[in-house]
Amino acid sequence: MRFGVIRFPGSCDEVDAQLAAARVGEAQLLWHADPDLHGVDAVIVPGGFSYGDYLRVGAIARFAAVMESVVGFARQGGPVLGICNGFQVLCEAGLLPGALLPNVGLRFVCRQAELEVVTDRSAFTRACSRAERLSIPVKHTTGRYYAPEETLDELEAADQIVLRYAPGQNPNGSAREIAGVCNREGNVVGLMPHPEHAVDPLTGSTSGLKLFASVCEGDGVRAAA
Amino acid sequence: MAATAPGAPGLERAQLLGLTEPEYALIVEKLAREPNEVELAMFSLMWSEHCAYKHSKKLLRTLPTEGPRVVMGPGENAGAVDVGDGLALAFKVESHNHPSAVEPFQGAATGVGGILRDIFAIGARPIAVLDSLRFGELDSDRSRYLLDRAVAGIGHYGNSIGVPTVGGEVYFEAPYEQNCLINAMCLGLADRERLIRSAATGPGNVLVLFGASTGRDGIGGASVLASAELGVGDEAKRPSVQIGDPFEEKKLLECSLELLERGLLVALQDLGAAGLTSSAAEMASKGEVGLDIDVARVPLREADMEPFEIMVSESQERMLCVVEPEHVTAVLEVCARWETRATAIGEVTEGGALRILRDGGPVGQLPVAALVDECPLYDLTPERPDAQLYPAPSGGSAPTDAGGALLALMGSSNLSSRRPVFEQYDCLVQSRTARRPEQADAAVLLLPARPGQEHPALAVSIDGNGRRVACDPYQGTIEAVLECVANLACVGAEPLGLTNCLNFGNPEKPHVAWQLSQCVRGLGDACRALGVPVVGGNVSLYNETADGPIYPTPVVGMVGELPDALRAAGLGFSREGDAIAVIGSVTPQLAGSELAKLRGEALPEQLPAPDIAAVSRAAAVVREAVRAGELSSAHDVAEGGLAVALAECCLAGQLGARVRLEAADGLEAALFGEGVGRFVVSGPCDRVQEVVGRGGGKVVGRVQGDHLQITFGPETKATAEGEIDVGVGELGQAHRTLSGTIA
Amino acid sequence: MRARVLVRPKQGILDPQGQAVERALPALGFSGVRGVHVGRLIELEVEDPSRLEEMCQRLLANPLIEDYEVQLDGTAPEGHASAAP
Amino acid sequence: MRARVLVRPKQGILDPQGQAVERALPALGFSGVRGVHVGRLIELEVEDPSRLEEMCQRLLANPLIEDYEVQLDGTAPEGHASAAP
Ligand SMILES: Nc1ncnc2c1ncn2[C@@H]1O[C@H](COP(=O)(O)OP(=O)(O)O)[C@@H](O)[C@H]1O
Ligand SMILES: [Mg+2]
Repeated sequence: MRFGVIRFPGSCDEVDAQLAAARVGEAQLLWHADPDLHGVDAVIVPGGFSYGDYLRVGAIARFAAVMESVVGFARQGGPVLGICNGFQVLCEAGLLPGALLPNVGLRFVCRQAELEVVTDRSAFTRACSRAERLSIPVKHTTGRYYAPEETLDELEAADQIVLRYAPGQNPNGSAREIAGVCNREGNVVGLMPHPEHAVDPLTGSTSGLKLFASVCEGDGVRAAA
Repeated sequence: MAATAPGAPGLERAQLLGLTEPEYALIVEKLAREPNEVELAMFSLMWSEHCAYKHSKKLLRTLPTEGPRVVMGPGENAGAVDVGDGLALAFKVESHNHPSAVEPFQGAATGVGGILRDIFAIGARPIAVLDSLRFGELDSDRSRYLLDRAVAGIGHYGNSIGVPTVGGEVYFEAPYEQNCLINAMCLGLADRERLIRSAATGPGNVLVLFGASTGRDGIGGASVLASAELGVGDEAKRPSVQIGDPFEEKKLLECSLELLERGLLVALQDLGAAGLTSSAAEMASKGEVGLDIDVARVPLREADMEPFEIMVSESQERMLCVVEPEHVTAVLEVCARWETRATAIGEVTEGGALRILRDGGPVGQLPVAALVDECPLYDLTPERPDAQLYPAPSGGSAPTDAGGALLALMGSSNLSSRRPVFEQYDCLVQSRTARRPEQADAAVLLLPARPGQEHPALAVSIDGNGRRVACDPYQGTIEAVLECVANLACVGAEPLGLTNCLNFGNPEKPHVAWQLSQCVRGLGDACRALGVPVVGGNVSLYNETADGPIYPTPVVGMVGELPDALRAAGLGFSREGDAIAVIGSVTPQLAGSELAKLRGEALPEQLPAPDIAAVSRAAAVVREAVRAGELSSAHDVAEGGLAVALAECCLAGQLGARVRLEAADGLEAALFGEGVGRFVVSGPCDRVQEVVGRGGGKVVGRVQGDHLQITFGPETKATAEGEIDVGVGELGQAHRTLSGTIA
Repeated sequence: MRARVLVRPKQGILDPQGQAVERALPALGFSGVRGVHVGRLIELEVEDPSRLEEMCQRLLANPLIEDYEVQLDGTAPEGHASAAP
Repeated sequence: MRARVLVRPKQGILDPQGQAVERALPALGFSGVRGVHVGRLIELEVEDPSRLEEMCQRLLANPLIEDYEVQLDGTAPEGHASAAP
């Protein structure tokens, strides 16, 4: 399994994501201005502040040359993981439903969060079991997941909620405690928590590894579709 | 002096710009004529306190700066020490006090931006930031506003640029009410042989300015601001606020490191206070060359800027580098790839002249030496005040029962949990943080694995209790250094080097001069005794308003190394049944303590002299025990004394403790007395016994239950008057004061 | 031509920034203020104003969560949001 | 009464957001756009519009680095920033 991690101007967690992915496969960085995905098997849109988060989080990055290829890759069922800022980019790019709004507290929050796995059919939770508890840190100012009520109902009906904050853990006022969602096919996943920062007991927890490992299970994508 | 020559702004303008009459006369002498507008503006900045260290340089020269591990000492943008395996660690602390008092969010943000640039200016990748903050008491709206905005600003910049903020400190004391302190420290890693200096060399080489465009930001800003007391003129100074752009800096950082990686640069220098003027002059001075700069080539944000404005602009996120002609194209290409503006603005010349041109025509010419090295240095006229300068803290009715006093202390502004602050900082990015805030006494950062060491690591701590220094500038400063040593010891780290920021009032006043010289003497003595070199720092003077000077506040940042991060001890009790011991023999004193503050007691006029040798022996015992994996926890006893230290261990581990003490000097002193050099450690009984045997100290109890119980005298006696029995939950409640106040 | 784009949170979407301002005002002695909403203002110089609509749709606003309104220099504000399709 | 406050970076003060948007637009095929500035829009319901000026000074804008402009419902924008005193 070869992971490609996109580097935008202003990405911050791209190397962390690369190191984390390299624990379960190979991983390389992909430059935002280069539309060539260099034949990777999975794409990670990392956290950070692409283009400074100016104007609106993810709004400018989604137009980067590489994103067109990512959209194509995703439409063909390729596994794509958006983390934090990457989640925001995928929403802006229309690969995932909904949007992310400023935390109700209006402040940046960096803390370890307890999460519950909702679906185990997404490309990045296949190695987890439903209702399994994960401990993964969050760090963001704009992480409040929003979608119109009827869309939220559909997401739940279609089993598109990937992670929820455990009771009392919601750091941002996210709708229905949502911490991550996926597209219908389950190959495109967006998460506010940072699994790349939960892969080593020395620097925190290890729950994040499972998410990277998931995509390596079998021929990820099509199985999910 | 001769009447002002035609076209020369003259003495009066010079004085408005902060120069004294004799200084102006000296400038005229060195130029053999009166300076024109451009030259005067440049001199006024380079000869300001901020750039020239007029009142501190002589003192700073007394500090020990040598050591086997020192790679770069004071004089460069940051100091650096060898951390083995071919790696060097660069670090420095810097202040941004006055800009932050004017606009706390942008002031604090650009403060972080500035210290980051100092680190990557020498070719090191920034790996961590720490912040040291001082505000007036929490019950003041202004203090809460400044805290809220400054913390937001630091987070905004550090978080956006992908450098973790791994530690810091905040104190609330009345003397900072009108003059808050915002100090930021940055650490960076580099291959030893890749460190680059800022000396411009090679006449004919090209000077390239890259990063943000140049606007009127901070014109008459930091340098001038930082050299004059804030006062009524404040409002007038406001329009020169600089706006930080972390996105631009992120690109600048990656771009600079790539340029160095590819060996395309001869020299690199950040633009900080005094902008192009100071950077160019410093580079020329260090390389003993001259420079030609054409201001017409400088990319401007505002069309109609005067040459002097361009030369003194403090627009952020800019760097200056020297490039061999054949590499210029390559340099511009790398910058373009990072969407970073880059322009050749001049070249290195023979001789020692800094020539400012506009479209090729000279608009100013100054001898570099005069600008950089020949500003007069002043001797201080220290005078010990005959009484304590500072009024007693406006404390009041602290509970008299020990349990109540403990809860009051845990909830007091200086001791309550900093969680609402540090949760606004990304402490994780770069995947190096092995100990986060509130997990241990020092932040622990992983280094790359090396032969024979799988988890080598760095530890870093920043400390400086202004009120203690106000009690006794000499001993108080020694305490600040020892406090850092103690913090490092708790995670098993040995000190490598020290940086510092000296925040003081007006040095031209004898009592401030006395504080400053006592402080620097203490700093030097402590560092010599401990064999820890001072590799860099910063000085911020004139922190004073009509209400008087701030507490004298030396902020000490210390870095250390540990062989195995897996063994770095946390501060929290971690196992029911573990034995608890106090290592180190210090007689705790209530005078100048947090409890004394709570009770509004006057500051003493001196502090007991810490026994540096004894403290460093105790620290060594703790350090070795931690490294040997003999302990489950280690925490040093600091503000609030032993009772507070025990409470913190309970909270961090969510476990209770039963402790029995002898009441040598009275119960209160034993519980809440302060004095650096004691440690609370826990671990398996036999191991802790051994450690006590080695270290001098005493087993005082055991980790147990969900209450903190502290009793005195023989086993048989039950909890009585003057003794403590508080639930861990209750301690946690009390500790949360700050969350109520900000977040 | 000088143009302005006013972007505001869509009706019914929680606007904590607006609430924060509304909460802060009374403390400063400003009573009688309600319905505060905080959005974004984008000012620009465009050669071809006819493309503004598309710019808003694609970049300047996110129609899922935001309404926007275009003001061309001198023209009166249309008063109400042009709800996005 | 319904009012709007338009807050924008002061003349000459660095506007990173405006720069970022201006740089992004050509890539999306929007050429001929210049002088982009990004600011804040505050909409509110006030009983006493005469106090708006003071609100802007003290809370809604940061006069240090921002200009603001008040629009009362229906009225035309004044076109230019009412520079803060
Ligand atoms: N208190 C101090 N202790 C040791 N060195 C200091 C101190 N203050 C300043 N220095 C050194 O003096 C030099 C100039 O400091 P500064 O003007 O702050 O550098 P910069 O302009 O790069 O920020 C630096 O090398 C700094 O390390
Ligand atoms: Mg510097």
